[in-house]
Amino acid sequence: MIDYHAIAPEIILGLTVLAVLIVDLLPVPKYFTAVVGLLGLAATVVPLLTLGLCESLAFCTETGDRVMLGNSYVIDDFALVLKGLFLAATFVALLLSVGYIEDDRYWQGEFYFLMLASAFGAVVMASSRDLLTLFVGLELVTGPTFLMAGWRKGDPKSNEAALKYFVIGVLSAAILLFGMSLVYGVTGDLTFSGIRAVTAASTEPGTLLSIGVILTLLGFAFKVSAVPFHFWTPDTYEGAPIPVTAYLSVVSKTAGFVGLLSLCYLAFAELRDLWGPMLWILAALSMTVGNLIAVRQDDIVRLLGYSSIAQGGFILVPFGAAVAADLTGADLEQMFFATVAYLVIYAVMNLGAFAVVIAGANRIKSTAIADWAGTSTYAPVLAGLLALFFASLAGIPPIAGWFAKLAMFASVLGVDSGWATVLAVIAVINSVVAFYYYAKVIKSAWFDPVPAAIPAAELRDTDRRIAPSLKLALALTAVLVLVLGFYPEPVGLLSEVSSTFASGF
Amino acid sequence: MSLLAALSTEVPLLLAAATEEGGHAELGDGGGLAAAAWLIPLVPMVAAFVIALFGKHFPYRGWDIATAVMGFEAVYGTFLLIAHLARPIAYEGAIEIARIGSFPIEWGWVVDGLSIMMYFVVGVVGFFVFLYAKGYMEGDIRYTWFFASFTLFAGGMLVLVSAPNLIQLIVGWELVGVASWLLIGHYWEDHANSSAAIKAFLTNKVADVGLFIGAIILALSVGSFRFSDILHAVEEGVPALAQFAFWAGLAVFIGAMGKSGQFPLHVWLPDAMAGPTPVSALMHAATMVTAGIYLVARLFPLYLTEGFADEVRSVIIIIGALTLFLTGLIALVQDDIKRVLAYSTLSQLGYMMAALGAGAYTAALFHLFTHAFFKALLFLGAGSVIHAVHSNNMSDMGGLRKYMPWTFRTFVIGALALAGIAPLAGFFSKDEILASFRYAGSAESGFSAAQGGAGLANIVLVLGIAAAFVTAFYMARAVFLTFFGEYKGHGHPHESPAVMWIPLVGLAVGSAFAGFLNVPGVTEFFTELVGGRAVPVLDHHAESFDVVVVVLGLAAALLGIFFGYRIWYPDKATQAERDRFHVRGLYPLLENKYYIDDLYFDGIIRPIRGPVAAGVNWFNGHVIDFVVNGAGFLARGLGKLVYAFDQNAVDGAINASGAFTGGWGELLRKVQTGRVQQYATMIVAGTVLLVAGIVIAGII
Amino acid sequence: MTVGDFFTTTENWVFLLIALPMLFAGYKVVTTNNVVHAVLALVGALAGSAALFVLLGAEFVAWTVVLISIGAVIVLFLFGIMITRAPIGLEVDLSHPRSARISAAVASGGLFVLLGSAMLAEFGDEVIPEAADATRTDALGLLLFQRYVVPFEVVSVVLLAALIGGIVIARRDPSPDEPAGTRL
Amino acid sequence: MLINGFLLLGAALFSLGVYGLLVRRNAVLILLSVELMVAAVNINFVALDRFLGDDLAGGQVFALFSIAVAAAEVGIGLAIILLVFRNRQSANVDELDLMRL
Amino acid sequence: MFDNGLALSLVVILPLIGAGVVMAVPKANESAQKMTALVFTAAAFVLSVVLAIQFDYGDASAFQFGTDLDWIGAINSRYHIGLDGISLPLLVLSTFVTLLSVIYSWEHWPEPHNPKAFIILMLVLATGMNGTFVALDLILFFVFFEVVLLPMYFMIGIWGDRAETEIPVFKRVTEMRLYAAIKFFLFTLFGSAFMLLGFLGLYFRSGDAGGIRTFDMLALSELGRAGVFAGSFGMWVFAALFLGFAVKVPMFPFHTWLPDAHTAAPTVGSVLLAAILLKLGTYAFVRISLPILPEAAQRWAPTIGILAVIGIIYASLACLAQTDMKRLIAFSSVGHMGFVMLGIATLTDIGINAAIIGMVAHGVITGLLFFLAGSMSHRYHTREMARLGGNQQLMPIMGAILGFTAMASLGLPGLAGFWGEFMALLASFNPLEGLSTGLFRTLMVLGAVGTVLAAGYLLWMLQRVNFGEPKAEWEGHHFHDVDGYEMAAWAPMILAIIAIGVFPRLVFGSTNDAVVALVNAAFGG
Repeated sequence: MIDYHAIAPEIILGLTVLAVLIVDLLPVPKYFTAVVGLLGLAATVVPLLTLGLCESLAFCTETGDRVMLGNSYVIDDFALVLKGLFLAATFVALLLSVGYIEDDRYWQGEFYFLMLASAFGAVVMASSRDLLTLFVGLELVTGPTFLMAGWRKGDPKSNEAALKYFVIGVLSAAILLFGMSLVYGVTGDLTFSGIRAVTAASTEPGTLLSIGVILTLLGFAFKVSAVPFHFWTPDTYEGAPIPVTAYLSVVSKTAGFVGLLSLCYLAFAELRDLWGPMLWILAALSMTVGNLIAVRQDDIVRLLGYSSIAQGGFILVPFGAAVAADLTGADLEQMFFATVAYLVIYAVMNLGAFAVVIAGANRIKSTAIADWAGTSTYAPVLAGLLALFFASLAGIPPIAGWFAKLAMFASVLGVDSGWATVLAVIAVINSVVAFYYYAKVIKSAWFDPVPAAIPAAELRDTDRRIAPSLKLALALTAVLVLVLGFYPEPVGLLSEVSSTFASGF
Repeated sequence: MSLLAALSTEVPLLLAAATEEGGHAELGDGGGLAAAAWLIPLVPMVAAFVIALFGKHFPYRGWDIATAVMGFEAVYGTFLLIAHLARPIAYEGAIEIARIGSFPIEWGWVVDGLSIMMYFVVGVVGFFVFLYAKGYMEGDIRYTWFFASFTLFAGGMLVLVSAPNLIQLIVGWELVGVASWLLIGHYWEDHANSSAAIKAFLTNKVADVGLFIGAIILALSVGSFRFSDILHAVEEGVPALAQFAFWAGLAVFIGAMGKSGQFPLHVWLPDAMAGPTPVSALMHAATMVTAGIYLVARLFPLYLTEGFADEVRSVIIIIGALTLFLTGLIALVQDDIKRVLAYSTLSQLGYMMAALGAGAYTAALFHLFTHAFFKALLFLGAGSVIHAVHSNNMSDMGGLRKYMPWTFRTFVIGALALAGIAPLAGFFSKDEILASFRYAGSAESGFSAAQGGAGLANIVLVLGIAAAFVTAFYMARAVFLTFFGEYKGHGHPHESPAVMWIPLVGLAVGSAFAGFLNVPGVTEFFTELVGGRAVPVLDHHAESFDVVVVVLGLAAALLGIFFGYRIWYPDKATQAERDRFHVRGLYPLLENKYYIDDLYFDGIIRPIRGPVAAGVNWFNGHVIDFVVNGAGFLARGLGKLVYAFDQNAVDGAINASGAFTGGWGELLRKVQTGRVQQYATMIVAGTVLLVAGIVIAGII
Repeated sequence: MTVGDFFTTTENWVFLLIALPMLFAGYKVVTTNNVVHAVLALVGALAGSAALFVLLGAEFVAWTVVLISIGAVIVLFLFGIMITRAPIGLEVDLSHPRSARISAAVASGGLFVLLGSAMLAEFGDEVIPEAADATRTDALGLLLFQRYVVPFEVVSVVLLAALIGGIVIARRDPSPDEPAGTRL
Repeated sequence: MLINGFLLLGAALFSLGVYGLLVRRNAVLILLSVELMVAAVNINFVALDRFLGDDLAGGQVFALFSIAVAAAEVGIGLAIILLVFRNRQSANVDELDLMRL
Repeated sequence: MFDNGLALSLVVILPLIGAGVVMAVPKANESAQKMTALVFTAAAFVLSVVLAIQFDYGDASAFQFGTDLDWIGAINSRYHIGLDGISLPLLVLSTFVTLLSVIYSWEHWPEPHNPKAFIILMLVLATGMNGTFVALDLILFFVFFEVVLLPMYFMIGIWGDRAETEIPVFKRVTEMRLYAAIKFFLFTLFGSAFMLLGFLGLYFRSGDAGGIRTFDMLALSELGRAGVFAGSFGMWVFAALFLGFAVKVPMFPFHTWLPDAHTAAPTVGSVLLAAILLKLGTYAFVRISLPILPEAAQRWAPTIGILAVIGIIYASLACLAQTDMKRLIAFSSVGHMGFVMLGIATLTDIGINAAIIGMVAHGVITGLLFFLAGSMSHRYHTREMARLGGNQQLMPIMGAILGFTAMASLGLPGLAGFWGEFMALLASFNPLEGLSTGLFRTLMVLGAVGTVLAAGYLLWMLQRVNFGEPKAEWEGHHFHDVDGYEMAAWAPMILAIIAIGVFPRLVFGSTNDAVVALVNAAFGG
């Protein structure tokens, strides 16, 4: 008997996907499609809440985790929190797209369909507890984004972004598949619980299994654009339409991390000595390389691209803490907690940053940082928001970013290991370097005079007003970064409940 | 006097609450008069601010308040003096203003012989000087401001004198310093003046390092800043104090050296002439320079008692002797009349210090007392001369006797008193000092070698007598060059107004008769006066004149006057004879004040202000900042590097491999190789490496 | 078991008969200078895999390969080749020049060696148990719709998205020309 | 039948696919290489499935899904290739260097 | 209101609310913005004074008006604030100076004008500063500590000095404000990042020891007393904290951001920076480093003392080489903070008392000096002392105030500056048992020498700025002397300088018991 309450979110979202597709064919105003999508996403949240608050709801009979399909699909707090995150992020990304896509000469209703489909994949990934579901979900997240990246068909840059992204994407998908096949072959099971049981039984994992694990994780390293699997990121981010970039850097990236989380803490929980050092290296590399390169960028989107690589590195740091010899359940929960908390806050502030960039590009007609000079003189609010989000990315209190950084540091310092501490120090130095380029943008917007090239009248003309949907997105994210900055408790709670299973069976 | 009546009755009651009970049974506590003595420091301080802020609106633009205040001080001082002589007073009042850890910090006032003597001197002399200043400063650009800072000057001194603890003493000490800085630099439009002011301030500040450290050591080893506690500790021979006493005493003495212009920290005093003459008068007579003497006297038991700072006395006596002799010689060659007086002051301070070193507490203070009168008198006299001829140089003066009779008469009295001619004040005090040297040199005084020793005392005695000769000589020179012969200046000199010469007369009276307060074997007022302290000071007290010293001293003085007459009296000597007086070698040495100023300036100040400071600044910009900026530039450079690699690594790899296979054509091709597969290659390479790592790990 | 034993069982002969041509086909796929040949080589490889699946007793997978991969995908490829006017017939530089090929060969060769060594270490000479009966398609179907229903649904969405998205992306637009790099 | 026979075959084909993906200039051929890699993986899955005698037929099912996904990828890939081709009259990936910096 | 700590929270939050209100006021309506700022800062000041009156000085070592609410449960960090004898004077100082800054700015807006933004930043800054002084939870402290960064960064960057300057060695020319702003920020961020690591270290170690992990300063002090953080762990954590605090103070050799920041910053910026921001570092030493890491503190004390004295001498010498008035004052701050740190390094009640009164005095005195420097450069359009001679003639009152403040700054007894310096020297004659008396007595002597140098550069500054004949270039210029707003802003400071100087109990009365208790607790008296 199927637990409809448990999979209600998937059902609603799936229906939304189809609804969008259909509405798009009907003779109704353009924005209608988007509205349907937004409503669908909002509706999907309802069952999430009922599931999350099950204990305190009358009609909700069976509480606790809902395990189905032979332990391959689970609705637990982690799944719920991440699903919520995916939906919210997609909601904002959709808001960003509305104005953008509609102003664009390339408007196509299918865009929303693709984005929602991709989000659907992410939602599935959050619950999937076996390799197969995880793989398929990942493909559903990725597939549509290949096409979305190329959405600006007339723009060679956009085409190029799509093709590069696609080629690298399929390559890593193939690697992932191969790795999974090896894991399956050695452990003889697809479900995480099964794999864990087998690995727990055997003392030393064989080479083949190790290779399988590594290849599997690499497939996700590509998704989270960890160095040295990041090469596609800047080009794709720069070439793709900005809302798509926003979506890629938040939802798609987060999906990748969800994969890593469930694999590392469930399937390969016993193989910490394997992925700990590997992810330690990836974290250190991603932070350092991403930051150092970002320092050199003069295009704001490309800068955000490298910044998201660096941020990915920060998110990987807690995984790196696994190099510690003996980890208590508390330590593991701390690490898991840190990752989830960082993901949540990162999603908010990064989407905000992209929203600002879209609004600004819309007005300035350029994404070169130099052209943003003096924004504060003609668009103070915009400049203010820019400062807000970039400062948050830099992790400066009292704006949300600081809590993410704090949790991240805490996760590495919490474990008793010299290497972990080294990672912490690397992270500290990086967070200082990072401020340098975030400040570069703030400086340009606030301290520098308006470049002579840009005629002031053009900047002030009113027909470039910001679309209401974009305003809504900006308002949402801005309020969130401030509230979470002063009162991070919500994030803390969500991350805490979602990190319970990290400590083991 | 209703004011004082009120003071002596109400105020103590008012204050009873605020003050903690001081006072000592065997000595009277001085009743309301002493209890209200907090007015002595407070009134002038308040007055100074009042004048500074509102002085302009008063009928005499501030002078009136200032003088009234000094009048009050004089009267109060006199009353206390009388009361004290009637029955010795030792009173201490204090208000706790803070408690640090267990340390109480207090404002307070001490009324005993020593401080009363100072109150009296400062009050009386100050009063005359302020009176005089009205005439002298008439039409000055910053008339009101002058009186404000002048009052602050006197007030600071009174704060210092009334201090029952080291903290308050330091406060007064520095207030005096600041006031002197303001007054010396009164005409700051001229760079030289402000420089002189800074010189005075900094020289004192250097000495203050000593005072600070001394105070800290004393306070910490006794557990209190109070003089009374410190001196009681000396009485009881507290070991904690004895341990550091020598260093404390030395440090404190260094502080005293600064204010009292002891060699080699005397350099600021002559330059202090830059200020208006009344300032010099007060500074040299009653305030500032006496502070050092007062401080040592205040702590005298510390220096007197065996096992404490008694060994510092050897230092004190040597420094004093050097000062009294060397600075006296410089006075011989000065042309600026004020400078002559300035160096004579230094020399006299040397006497006092040396006397303290020799253990002659009373004698030293007695000389301070008398010196205050005649030195103030001389300065004011010089001032009125300068006022008349608009020049400080004696070469522009001469023959003023007939133009300004009052000035002349009083000046001569002062000069003779300074020269130590009986029966004027200077004679008695200087004689006591010389006698004390002789006593110290004699066997029965237990003047141990560590404390200086008899031999040293005798040398100092000789120096003192020689200096007496020198003093007489240059004073004679000053008098003859100024008042005798033909007027060499311009314009028509005239006697100063009454407001200026009346004070002269007043001070002349003092200079003439002050000496009788302490005639060995006859009167002992002064001995009782300064002896009346909570912690008694046991110094040798001569029952009668020491004939030898009297004769030698007088002879030296008369000889000095005679030589002065021979050489400097108009027409008594040819220019050639005078020129012979310019001894080769010695003369330029004196002219240049032993080159000490140059040493300080070129040897210390200039290097520090110049190369050293510049060096530090350079270090800041080029070394520390280099590291800081360097880090920044490094990060960006690294960024560039990594970026270049990130974007071209694979090109590089392929080009490298292409270089040997395909040559140029190959290379050109690579340059536009699609990036996608470079990325792919990187990914594959990374993967292969990781896998290889695993396999190797597996094999091992 | 020795090499000799290996050749005693017929199945191994069959396996080799299929595997070696597959390897050759795979090699041609990545090396031939003729696009159409490459596609045909891939067909060969896929067919070979289908044959192996039959040999392993997984008919359903085998037929899926034949239908989807060989049937649909290859046709799709041929269309793609024609539309993109990829040079049909002999073509000199379908691949990157030699230097690049060498480095690529090293990489992939290395990969193979590493994987191979690990596999040998892991499984040694273990053999696949005799397939008593081939996996019955109806059982597989049941599994698909019970145990694996979620992936199944998801894959359907994947295909739908690919289909629709592909159409949207591939179809010609009213005004395709737009200068590079300009947003909005 | 030796399980390693199948696995080695899979590994070999996979490596060939990697090689192709790295050296082919024409996007269509790159796509072909990817197909080859997927085929290799499928051989692994099915062989292992039989080797393990998995009564959940995990390997076979995985193979089925990977075939479907691969098909979808090919569709997407060809669409993108067409797009690129239309804009630059060539499907050679090594001419994509607009964002070279 | 007082027992539940609402009042204290209000003192912290009021300025922030004010900022929000100002944000709502339309840009054009400047007077309304000013009024709002005035009202809120005044309210905060009055409230803090009321607290100072309500404060139970008999029990100054206890935290009063406290609040302790849940904040971030996940890391067990709480909104825990409170006021004790040590933080009270600093809190009042903070609200006091902020209020005066608002009054001063009334008519003195730096270019580019835009008062609205400026006021908002000022108010946010105020919240950060007030909060830091009352926070009793490390994370809360960290947040407030960092809140001040952005506003100051913007103040310097937007309203800063636009003159071109060349970075030595690297020969790259940039605008003063840009260089200073980024330098200020990166420095502080760098330090505080390590500080955060230190906090986390304490957090986890507290868990290992006391079972429950905590960021609460009081709980951690208890543990520290119990020796939980002893050994090399303590040394490392202290080092991390030291890095964070020393940059803020700033101590040699982490001071180089200060002269640039001060020189570049607008007047009010410099004032707030000097008067309060620098105190955050020293306060943190007293509040966090010493009680929580007593053992490490004793082992670090000599280093701190030496660096402090190097700072004193070094800064004084650097001052002697300055030609820019503001830069000179900035360097002098380094010297003064050196005395504060010397006091702290002695680890004695006297020394720490000295440090706190030193902070307050430096806050008022140097704040006033920066006001003066700002007003003068506003009138002369230059800060080059070489061009300023004869100011005493052109602006007698301004000159007099400058002279007075300089005197206070060189530690004239009877004025506020004296107590900090003298008591610090006093303390270093007898440092805590276990510390090398020889070393600290040497430091005492050197520090005393430093006071001479301080007198030197200040007097020479006065000579160059105030004295002499006015330069020819000011021929015919009319300079109007101190105006009403300036007077209104400065008079209270002057009074404060005298009041504290004459009656130091104003500060010691509050700090002494608390300090004694702290020292006894941490170092066993």
